[in-house]
Amino acid sequence: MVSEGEFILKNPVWCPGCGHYAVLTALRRAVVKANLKPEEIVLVTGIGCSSRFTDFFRSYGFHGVHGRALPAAIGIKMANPRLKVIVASGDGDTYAIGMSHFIHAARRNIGITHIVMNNQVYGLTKGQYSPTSVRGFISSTSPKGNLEKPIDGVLLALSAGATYIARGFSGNLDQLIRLIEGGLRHKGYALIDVLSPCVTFNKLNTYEWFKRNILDIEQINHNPSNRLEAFKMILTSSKILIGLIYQSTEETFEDLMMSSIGGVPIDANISLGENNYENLIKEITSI
Amino acid sequence: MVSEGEFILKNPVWCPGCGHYAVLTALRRAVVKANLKPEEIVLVTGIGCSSRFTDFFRSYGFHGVHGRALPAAIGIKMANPRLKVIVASGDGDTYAIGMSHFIHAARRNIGITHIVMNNQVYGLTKGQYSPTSVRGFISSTSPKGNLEKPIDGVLLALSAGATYIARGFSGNLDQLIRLIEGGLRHKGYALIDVLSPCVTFNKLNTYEWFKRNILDIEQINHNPSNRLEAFKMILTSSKILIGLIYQSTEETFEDLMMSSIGGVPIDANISLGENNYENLIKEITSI
Amino acid sequence: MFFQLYRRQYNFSLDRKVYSLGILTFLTMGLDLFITIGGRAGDGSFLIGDILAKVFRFIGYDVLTYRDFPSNIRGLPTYYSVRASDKPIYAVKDFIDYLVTFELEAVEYFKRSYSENTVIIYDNSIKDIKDLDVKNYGVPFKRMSISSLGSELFKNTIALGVLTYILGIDEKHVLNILMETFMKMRKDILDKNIKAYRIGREYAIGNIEGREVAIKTIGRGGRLLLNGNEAIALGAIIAGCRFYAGYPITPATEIMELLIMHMPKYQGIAVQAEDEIAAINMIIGASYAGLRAMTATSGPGFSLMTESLSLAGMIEVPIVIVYVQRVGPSTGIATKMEQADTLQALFSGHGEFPRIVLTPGTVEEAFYMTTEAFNLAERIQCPVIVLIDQFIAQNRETVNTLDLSRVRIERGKLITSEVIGDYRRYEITDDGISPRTIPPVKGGIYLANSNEHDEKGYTAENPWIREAMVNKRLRKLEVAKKTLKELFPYKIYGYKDARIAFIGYGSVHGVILEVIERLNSKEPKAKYLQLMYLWPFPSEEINEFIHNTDKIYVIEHNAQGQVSELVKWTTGVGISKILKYDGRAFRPIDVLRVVENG
Amino acid sequence: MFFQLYRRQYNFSLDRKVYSLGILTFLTMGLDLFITIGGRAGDGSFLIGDILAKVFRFIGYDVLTYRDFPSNIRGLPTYYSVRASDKPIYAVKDFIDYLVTFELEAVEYFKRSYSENTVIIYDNSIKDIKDLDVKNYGVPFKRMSISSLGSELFKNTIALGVLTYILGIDEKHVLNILMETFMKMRKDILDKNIKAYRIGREYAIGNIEGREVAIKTIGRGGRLLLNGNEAIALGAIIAGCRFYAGYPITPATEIMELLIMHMPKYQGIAVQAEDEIAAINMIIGASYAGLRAMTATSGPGFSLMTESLSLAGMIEVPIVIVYVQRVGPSTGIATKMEQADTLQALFSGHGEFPRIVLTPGTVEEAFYMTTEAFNLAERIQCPVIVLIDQFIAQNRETVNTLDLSRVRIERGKLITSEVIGDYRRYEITDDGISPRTIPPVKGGIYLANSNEHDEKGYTAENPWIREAMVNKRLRKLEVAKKTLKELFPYKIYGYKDARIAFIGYGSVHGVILEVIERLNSKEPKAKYLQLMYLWPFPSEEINEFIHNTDKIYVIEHNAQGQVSELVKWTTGVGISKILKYDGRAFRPIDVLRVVENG
Ligand SMILES: Cc1ncc(C[n+]2csc(CCOP(=O)(O)OP(=O)(O)O)c2C)c(N)n1
Ligand SMILES: Cc1ncc(C[n+]2csc(CCOP(=O)(O)OP(=O)(O)O)c2C)c(N)n1
Ligand code: SF4
Ligand code: SF4
Ligand SMILES: [Mg+2]
Ligand SMILES: [Mg+2]
Repeated sequence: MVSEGEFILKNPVWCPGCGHYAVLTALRRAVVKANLKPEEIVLVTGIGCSSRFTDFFRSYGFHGVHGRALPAAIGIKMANPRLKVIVASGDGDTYAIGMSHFIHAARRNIGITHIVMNNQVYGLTKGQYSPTSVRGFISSTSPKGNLEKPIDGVLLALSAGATYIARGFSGNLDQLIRLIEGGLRHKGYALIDVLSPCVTFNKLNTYEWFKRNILDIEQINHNPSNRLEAFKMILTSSKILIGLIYQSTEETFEDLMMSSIGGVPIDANISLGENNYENLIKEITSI
Repeated sequence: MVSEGEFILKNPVWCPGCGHYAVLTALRRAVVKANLKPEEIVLVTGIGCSSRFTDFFRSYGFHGVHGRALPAAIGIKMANPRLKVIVASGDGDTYAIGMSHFIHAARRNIGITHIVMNNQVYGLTKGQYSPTSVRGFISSTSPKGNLEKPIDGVLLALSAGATYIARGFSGNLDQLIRLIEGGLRHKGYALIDVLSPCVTFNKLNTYEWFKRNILDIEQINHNPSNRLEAFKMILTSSKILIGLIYQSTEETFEDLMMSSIGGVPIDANISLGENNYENLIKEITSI
Repeated sequence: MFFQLYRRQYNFSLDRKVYSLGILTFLTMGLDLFITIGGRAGDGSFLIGDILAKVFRFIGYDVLTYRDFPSNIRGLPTYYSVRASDKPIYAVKDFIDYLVTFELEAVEYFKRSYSENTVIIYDNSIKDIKDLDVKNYGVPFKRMSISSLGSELFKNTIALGVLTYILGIDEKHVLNILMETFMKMRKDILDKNIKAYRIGREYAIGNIEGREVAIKTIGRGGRLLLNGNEAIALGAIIAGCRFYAGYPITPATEIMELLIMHMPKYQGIAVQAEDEIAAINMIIGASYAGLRAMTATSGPGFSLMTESLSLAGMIEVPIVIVYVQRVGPSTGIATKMEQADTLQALFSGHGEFPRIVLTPGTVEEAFYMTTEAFNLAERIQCPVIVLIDQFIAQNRETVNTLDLSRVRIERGKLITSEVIGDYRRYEITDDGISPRTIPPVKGGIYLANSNEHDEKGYTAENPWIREAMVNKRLRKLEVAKKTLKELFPYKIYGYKDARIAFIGYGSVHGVILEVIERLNSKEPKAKYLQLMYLWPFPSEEINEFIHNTDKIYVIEHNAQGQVSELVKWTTGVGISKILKYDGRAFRPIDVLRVVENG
Repeated sequence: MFFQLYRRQYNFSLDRKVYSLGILTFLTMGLDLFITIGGRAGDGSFLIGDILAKVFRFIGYDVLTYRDFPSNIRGLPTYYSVRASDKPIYAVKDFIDYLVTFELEAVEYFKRSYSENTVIIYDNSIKDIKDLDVKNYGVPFKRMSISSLGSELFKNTIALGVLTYILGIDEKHVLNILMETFMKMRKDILDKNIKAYRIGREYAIGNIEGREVAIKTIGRGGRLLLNGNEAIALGAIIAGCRFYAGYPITPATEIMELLIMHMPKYQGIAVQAEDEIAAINMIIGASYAGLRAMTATSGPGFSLMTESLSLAGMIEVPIVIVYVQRVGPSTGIATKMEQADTLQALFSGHGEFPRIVLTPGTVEEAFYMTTEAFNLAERIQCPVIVLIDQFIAQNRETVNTLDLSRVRIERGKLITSEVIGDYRRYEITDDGISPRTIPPVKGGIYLANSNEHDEKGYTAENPWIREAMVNKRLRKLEVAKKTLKELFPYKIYGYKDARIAFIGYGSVHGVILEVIERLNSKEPKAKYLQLMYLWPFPSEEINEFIHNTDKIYVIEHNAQGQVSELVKWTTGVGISKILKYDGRAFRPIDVLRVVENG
């Protein structure tokens, strides 16, 4: 079995106390638990403090552009579904500029483990409010308080048809490892929205604040396979729910695709024989 | 009072039988009922058969680019909230390329009446499946049937925090007029998702199909001001709900903004006096 | 309205006068017909245009089609032209020989395209056009269709009957193609169309004063009738492309539709993304994972893709982008041709990175160049743009049998088995190209990083690394330059020593070919350089070509003369621009007039 | 490591030798100091850099700052340099006079920037550096901070005490600025910083062998210390911009932050959008509705905006886009300078439409040109791009009091009251500019249409209308050309008859100014043309300028020489490129070396 050390590339350079440290640790432990090897994993990130993951986690890596980690990851997964494709991104990356791809990845149920480090702020650009910032949040672009109603990534994922939806907290490492491992083992799109405090630019949603404002759904009576129930829990809870909120079994996009083409694209023989060639020309020219 | 005729620019050139005709008629009648004048209205569209509205409806018009009608409309509304800003778009325009703007407009509760002509297909580009096409739908880009799970714009709007959510049907003109009028009178973002059959490229979701598969929520016991109830109705109904699904009263983005700046931008005096100038320089340079 | 029509006809008479001054001779040699069918979008006139083209191909003629249609599904005017000849065809013809139209406004629309040989066959179901000074027949197509077949839907096939009678084409060939076309549909549709065809033919026998021509079967077979989109889809599959992602956009959508239909048979995937930004990122991902990957789009979509074009440049992932230009700016006219995005294809995307821009000038070239695009992308590890426009993309022409043996697959520096030792994906090499691995190659782990990075791909902001990496990436352009010269040695047409020089690329290729052929039938002689790629810009070749010329014309379908300016730039000499930007194809005469007036 | 350090120092000694050959004289005249502070991101070294800059400004010196910092929030090396002089300053200085650093790696990082006058003051809390052949002091900043103030946080202010003692700056000025800076914070923070400052000063009195210099107050006041982002935000508000939409992106974010803070007081709105595509569409909407509207972004964001840039061109809506370049391609290095997006600024966006690209070369010019950008946008009814880069955007310099009377507001052909008669928004006019209304002007209804359209804005695909509309839009470029010539008459510096010519724009402006000043102290003389705008491209001015020169240098912060190529293009003569693309600013000596070596 591989050890955690094999997934260490270099030491992260986040601010001391940043929530992202715990997420990195959790991911390293979860891949070990899920029995994955560094070269079988492609870690895909966007841009943000959270997306610096690819500089610290040892595996194949793809550090693309802001908001577009998911479509790049989909391309990788479709090309070779045997790879374990993980996306690590931020709340700005995912729910602002990347919102559309997020909804579409969820509805497609593509086999990607998606960790969103949700610190309710834009860290890397130095502290602007994000789509998950609460009303009234003070930031460099909301000096008198944010006027926009925050979105809830978990609720949106549920509405869009995602099949594994969890929320973790950087202050709760054991559960976080478990939730990520669950996502890695899940067939289909898995969202793990992680409350990961930005100690530098978010002075409101701190570790202490979260400790007071979260409720672990796993501690109460909740059946994660009931979708309506999951909606109700989210809509009626006065606290932020953490834990596994919803999971169901549905065919994945890659399975449907692969069965429609009868194989895996990366295995395809890319040179056509004469026969195929003649057929293809006949078909394409038969307008 | 203005008459319907004042809103007629030219005759539409949609395919005979296209659902969009009814939507155009409904909008013309709804603006008359809502007592609006052509020059007070800005109709904003994206690109698609549906978006050709601006060539047929007489008012100020803005026919922008594919998927971006909402942000353009937001700019117009913020500049001058006294204008009545209406967006007319398609399911591709709104729920594919425009998905992110849709979610963000909904959560901001910006005062725009948004009519989505949802024909579950891309009309103008000649019949590809759209994000609302049902699984198995046959189209030029899904010759063996669509593999993706459709999204439900109404459910997403509800999850994103929209405050007026209705669904109309081109085959039910009277209700459609009422729903649009309601949207025009609503304060905040109003979504009217209209089942508007594409007779040329969608041979599945036809008028007859809809007549069999819709349920008018206004005919049953439903309280549109209860959000949880609205979720439940959508999630448990085996039919497609039409009618007013949800409405609530919340402050609009433009009201919050205008009260934070103490006026309407279009009324601002754009030349600064000496005094203001000195203050401004002092403030900006006090790093 | 008819008065106005008449007045404007006076203009076209003038046109004709200019025309008949000296160029006519060329057109009278052999068979060379230009037939236009006018209808409304959605009324099926395209279908009979296609049938006509197939009939001509079948009986052995070269065919080129040209569609002028609206960005609307139904109801607006639409035109389908077919040129057929026993000699090679390069462009549309100057003037229409036969205009068959169901709508009266077509008669005015084409007023500048009539010659003394033009024959108009129009639908007089509603009224006759008086005072037409062009030979014409009024035929009640709609009325006949309704009275005999209960619907006006069959007017097209009736017209086909009339037209092919007039052209003297053997009935059996037309019936043949009619059957082939309608066989896939319901039986009663086939029957009704055959009936309609016969009605038209019989009407013509009874009412038209003798045949105009008698077109013989010349029995040259084996050629394909293809448009650029089809050729590119075909080329992609044959080149081993096994991943496509795109978003519908006229006039590129057909490439996606064809690939979604056919790619699965070769174990490849073609997906419709939620937008163009997703599409390009998907193909970048698929290419990173080892597949040959492609997207196709038009101006609005390409603009959206440029952020990620720059990403592909930075992480050195091979991708192919087919860029089918249409009329801009913005939405413009989605269904019409233009070459006004050329500078955008060359210069968009932030920062500096190598790219290759190929510009096929015919459907056949579009096929072969697409196959090479994949080799170039993988050999140079950079984005390759295949730049065409709506004209090549959507108009079919006869193409010689495509030669599979000319198609090679060269994947460049690609490592697919375990790497021993210290692997550096972005190793600084002499030619700037570094061996790449694809996951899950053991020992081949690296980071594809949009940030500036070190040789392993990890973020580095140090000035020395930065400089070295920029140099490494840009060195690849030199390799590209050399490779392109070998692959696409410059094609020069006409008289080598001519002092009149033409330069062109893409959809003007055909028209220039015809222009120089016509010019070279007398003095002074002309020559023509076809630019097969625009980036890296072929400055040396152009400079060599223009050596010892008196006059240089650069011909483009845009308003600013985008490549004209680049040619000026690299040669430092004066050039004349011949430009057209109304969305319609150059006719040879449009160019000849400019040349002849100096 | 230290061996290596020593070895590399040998290189910089070589550097110094080249340097001392002839240019030194310039630097010895008057006071001209270049001080660099080295720390780690987030450790507050920027704060004392700012304080130092303010102190110099306060006592009457010209100041220019230069920050070299990572794209990371905390922990990576970061450098803040301050140049102060009693003469005008244009650029960074060739060599560092004082390096104050808390991190030992800075000593190596700057090895090429030491002269024989350099003094290094480094933190020796952990160890001393041996074998440094540059004058140096080891001071235990961290240790003192921890032992006296319980945390290493105050090491910066201690260093400020040491440094300002060595520089002989009157204590009261430093305390003054310290108070101003920390007053906004908690009382105990102010107290601790004052204590730290005193600790540093006293340490220096006791341990440093005498003062190096004694800087006098020269009492020139009234000037502002501003960076380009601040100047642009200020300019926008003063020009009447009342709508801003943007998305955070380094190095442009501060413009949004400033406008969100200050615009509301002037009844304007500044919003953070969900992405750049939303941002540009919002400003297009706001402008359509009658407001002066702006966005600001960098390369990745601009690439995303280009689809809608083309929209603004098509519907003729005035908008201003501030384009702050950073190192590319792709994410590149977000916090470093480059001018490699110039071609993208000029040529991106599909289709052909007029645009204007302004290129201020100083913070002061950024202010005035921003105010004119709004006039140009409304007068020509097209997008105007203000193109700068990270250097001008994020580095502060002293600026003369801005003159409000130089700022005019000209809104062009704008109709705000009822229109009687047949209103045609896109009327074909001689200059191509048509009067526009804003809703709800009665009688002024029209369609802003991304499709090609007729004079009222309604969709039209007809070839005649198409051609007329293209011509109309492009005619506006001619107006732009004339207007720009009037507004920004070309600035030529140096000797009018010199035969050595320099051409530059944007952030190389300052360095060229210093270079020609230094060159012109001897023979041969040089002159310099500053390009204040790049589109419409000022070909005539360039051609006039290069007339009768022997050697033309174009200087740019990019690897391909983007404007160099355009200059070649329009002049047809050979030019020499001087390029730098490692993300750091040219020093005058970098340019001079190239010039002196031919
Ligand atoms: C197209 C584009 N726009 C903007 C940016 C600038 N940018 C980089 S990271 C970021 C947001 C980061 O916030 P988030 O995703 O929440 O991550 P965090 O830093 O908080 O972990 C932005 C706006 C960019 N790189 N690209
Ligand atoms: C950026 C961009 N991509 C693609 C297109 C092509 N396009 C035009 S309309 C359309 C979809 C139309 O579908 P929908 O919004 O559902 O409207 P409908 O025609 O069905 O009413 C597409 C993909 C475009 N104009 N711009
Ligand atoms: S700025 Fe915030 S998110 Fe970024 S590293 Fe620091 S604490 Fe973490
Ligand atoms: S194609 Fe469909 S959506 Fe478009 S006009 Fe025709 S019926 Fe309507
Ligand atoms: Mg964040
Ligand atoms: Mg649709």
